[in-house]
Amino acid sequence: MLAVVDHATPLSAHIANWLAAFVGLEPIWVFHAVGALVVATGVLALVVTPVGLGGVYLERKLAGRIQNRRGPNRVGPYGLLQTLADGVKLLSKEDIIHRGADAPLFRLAPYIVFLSAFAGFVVLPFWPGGAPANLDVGIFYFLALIGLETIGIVMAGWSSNNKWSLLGSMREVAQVISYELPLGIVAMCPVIVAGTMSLSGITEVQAGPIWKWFVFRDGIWAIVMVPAFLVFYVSGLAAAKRAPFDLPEAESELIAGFHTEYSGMRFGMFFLPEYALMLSISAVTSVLFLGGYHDPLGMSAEGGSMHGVWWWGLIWFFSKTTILFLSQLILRWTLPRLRIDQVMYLCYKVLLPIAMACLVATAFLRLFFS
Amino acid sequence: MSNTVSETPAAANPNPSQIQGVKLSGERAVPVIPRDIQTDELVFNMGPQHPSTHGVLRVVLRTDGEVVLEAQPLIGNLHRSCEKILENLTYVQGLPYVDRMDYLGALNMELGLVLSVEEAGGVEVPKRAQYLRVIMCELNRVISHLFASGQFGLDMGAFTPFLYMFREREEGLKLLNMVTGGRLLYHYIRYGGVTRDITPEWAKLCLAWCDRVLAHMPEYDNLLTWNNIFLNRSCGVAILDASTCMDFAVTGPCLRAAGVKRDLRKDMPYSSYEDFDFEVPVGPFEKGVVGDSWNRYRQRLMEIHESLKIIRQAIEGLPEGETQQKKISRAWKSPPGEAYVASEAPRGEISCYFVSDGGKFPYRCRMRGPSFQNIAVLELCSRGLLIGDLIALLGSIDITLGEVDR
Amino acid sequence: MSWIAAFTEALGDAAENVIEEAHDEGNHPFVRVRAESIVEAARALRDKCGAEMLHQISGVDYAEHMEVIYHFTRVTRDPGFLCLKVSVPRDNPVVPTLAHEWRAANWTERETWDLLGIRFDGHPHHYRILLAEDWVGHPLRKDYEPPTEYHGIDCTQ
Amino acid sequence: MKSFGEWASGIWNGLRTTFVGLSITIPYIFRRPYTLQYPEELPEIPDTERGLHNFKIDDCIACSQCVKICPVDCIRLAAAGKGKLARMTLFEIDYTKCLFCALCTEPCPTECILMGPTFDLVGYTRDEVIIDYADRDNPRTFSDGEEIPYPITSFARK
Repeated sequence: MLAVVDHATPLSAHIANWLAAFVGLEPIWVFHAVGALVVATGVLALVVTPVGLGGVYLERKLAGRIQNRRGPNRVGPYGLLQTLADGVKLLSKEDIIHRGADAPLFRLAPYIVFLSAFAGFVVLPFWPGGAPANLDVGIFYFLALIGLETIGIVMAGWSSNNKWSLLGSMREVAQVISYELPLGIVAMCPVIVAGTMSLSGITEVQAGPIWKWFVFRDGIWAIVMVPAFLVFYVSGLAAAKRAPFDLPEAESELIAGFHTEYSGMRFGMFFLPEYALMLSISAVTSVLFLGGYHDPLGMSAEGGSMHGVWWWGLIWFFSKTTILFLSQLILRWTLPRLRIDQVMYLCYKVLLPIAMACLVATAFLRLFFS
Repeated sequence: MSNTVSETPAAANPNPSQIQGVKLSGERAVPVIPRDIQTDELVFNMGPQHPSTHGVLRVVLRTDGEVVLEAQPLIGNLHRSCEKILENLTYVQGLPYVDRMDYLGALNMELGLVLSVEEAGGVEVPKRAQYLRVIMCELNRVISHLFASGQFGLDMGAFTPFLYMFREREEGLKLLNMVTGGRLLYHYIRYGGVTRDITPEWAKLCLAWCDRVLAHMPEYDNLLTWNNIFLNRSCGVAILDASTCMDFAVTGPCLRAAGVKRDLRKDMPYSSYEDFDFEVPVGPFEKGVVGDSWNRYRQRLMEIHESLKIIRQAIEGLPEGETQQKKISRAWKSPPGEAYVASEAPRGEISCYFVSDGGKFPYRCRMRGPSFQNIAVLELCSRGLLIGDLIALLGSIDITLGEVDR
Repeated sequence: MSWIAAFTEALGDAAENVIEEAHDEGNHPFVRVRAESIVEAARALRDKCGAEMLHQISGVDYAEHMEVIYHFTRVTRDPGFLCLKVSVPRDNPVVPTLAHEWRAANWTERETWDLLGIRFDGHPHHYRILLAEDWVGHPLRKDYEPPTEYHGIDCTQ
Repeated sequence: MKSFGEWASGIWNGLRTTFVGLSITIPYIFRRPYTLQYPEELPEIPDTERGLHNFKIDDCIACSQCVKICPVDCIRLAAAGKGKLARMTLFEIDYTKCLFCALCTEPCPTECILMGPTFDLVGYTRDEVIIDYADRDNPRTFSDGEEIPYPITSFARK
């Protein structure tokens, strides 16, 4: 059923239409709201579970293997249930709001971080027509959510009444807001080529075999798109606060930065979004540059043998995302951490000029080559 | 901006004199990084539970945002009055206690005490025992330097090389365990000798281990030493020049990284170090400025090479003979006298000013903890650094709090 | 020429006033100087005898008097230790500070004050370093009685 | 001011050293781990290990040499009777204090106290780590004729 969904109509609208037909009424806003809720729940259920269980497990296992250790291996086969056990532990821990904390802000902060990290998933086109909400300004919405997350982190750092937390959240603001610039600018390169800001639309333009993907598009575009891809990847690392840009948490400097004072599930609500954000940024990178759900041979392109088969697209989408995700994990366990002024140097003096050059070059190429 | 910072409850205690135990010297530091915006100063309490203070060091930081204006190390959290304990125990009973000073280079601590006492008591040590001491102390030094280098990487955010170095360290600890019976606290060196001889099998294992450490060296270098981020973080950061080192009596790898060729193993050889052929590496090395964090880190890696050389020579040239001076019994006590002998421990020069009145107990054992002297530079050197650089400074000085506080 | 001869020569005419006793034999040669002229003696050691580093300051409680022992070392050439001793009365142990000559003296002198109760006149930060601010007594004195209780912590075990 | 060449070489070095680092870490993913699965796999304990004591109760003549040499006074010893009829009633080692320095094994005239290979001693209270070796049910106490099951340490005996 899903395979025949019209690409333009969001999934929630389909559910609303189906509900209306079931009840026997015209689709009114109630049905649309229910449809949206169903989609949101579905995304959370489908995304939180693999992110929470898979992401954290992968990170720990991979870190273990890189460091010549075993990683988690006690709970369940190969330690697969370790994250679940950790979740249960976090849930059952005492929820401490210490004296001196600004309690309302302290409580609110994890929700904002959690929401903004997971809300990014609704615009991702998982398979042809598989975007839960096919926004016209998908990439714009996604970048805005990254900015929104910093608000939650500033609230956490400020309300914790801990100077290390404050310093961590200030680093976070400085870093993420700065890195939004190259991130946003370089994201415009695919937008210029595709002529749309919708992530589904951008994917559709890349239909076809590997040389149609934006990063290699027709050979000539690689001159622009490879640096653009690298800039986007590095900025994405910084926006997700991953090593070598993990300054806001900087274990050896700021202890744990903005979430030092959080315990139990409130800490868990900072911990999970980190992986969610990593995954969604990897997904957006794969959509913008690596052809999203298209396979390298063009079988899922229009006229290809697998065209419209939803699981075929999903497989490719997730494999590209996972490779990028894994590369982020391996990088963390390979590189030391930058210093705050070097982070700023890298952003404003390295990535931003390259991003600008990429943007201008893309515009010129677009003028002459398409 | 300054208003908002002072209003936060986090900065509600801006007066450093109100914090218990803190006396800031009151000199205004001049930060290196130019500041356009004058903001309120924050007083941070770093430690004693901070992961990068390598123990229970407490540093009170006065910062302007990320720029450290003043760092005041407050020590004593691990103080056990080792010297008082030594005065109240017989000679042989006191030895296991000195292990607890620098728990990462425990054999060198034992040697520091034993050399002084032997000098004052006029004890001859058999040649074989001297060689065994050298082998074990150098093994201990390599282990300690591996730990220190890995720890420095960990402070910089690189976790993986730390565990790679720990792997080799673990093998070394096993070797020490085979001979001494302890993994960390050895109680191996006694007055007039050592407790236990090595076997030929052990010697083979030890030589193989030396090869393995050397084989893994390129791994550390590629992963950490030559990494661009690591170089940027540590080159030219927190420079400790030769004159500052002399002024503060900073010794060991920190002094040598500052370009001063002082190594007691060469300069005042003890325990047959004059028999071995080894170099004393001094800074500056390939990158950075003389005496910066990177050079101190590099100095330790270079010293590992030299120590491995010494271990090889000592094992190959191990003379036959006794391992323990027979005249020294359990009830041995030093005749009246005094001595001051220094030796080269992994973190600097350990020395003991030993006074005996001929009684059952030592009259006075004044131990010099090299970390104690080395950490004193923190106050001067940390001015104008960023917080991340302060961590680099602390990590590259490489202190052990057991020895700072004694 | 031993360092003691060089030191005596360096002091020149002041040597009689500064040096109380010179012990030039055995394994631990030292010069005992008058307490009030330790700064002068240390400067002479540094400037004329090449003692670049103040290696260690030790205090010893000899029951009738106390001694402060300074070990200097030459670094760049002819490495070796040079030792000055200062005797002070036990009831009023005061020695001029060397903290303005070598900053290494700062912490070691504080430690000597902390553990032996020898005061260093003119020291810029003359307070305890290892023990707590409100600790009573100086543990390394031979007549020290450890407290039985400290802030509710039982110290007898 | 940095020249353009320095700027570009900085980027190049950053990328290059990152890939050099990755070329070391990635192969490790496919290598065998170094670590041991502790409770199941036990580390190789050398014969010399100074762990918890082994005590041959019938050999002990209650001479108190070990009590006298102990630097931390962690051994308590009591015996009823004298000479050959002496019977141990208490031989208690307080492992909250013990340094594992093996000094107590050295003066023992009958070699009845020795260091064993056991390195893990855990308990929920401090009393649980005070072990009475005069209790014959103690697994580390051995009677005459019984072989001590593991190679034991004898330290600098004279």
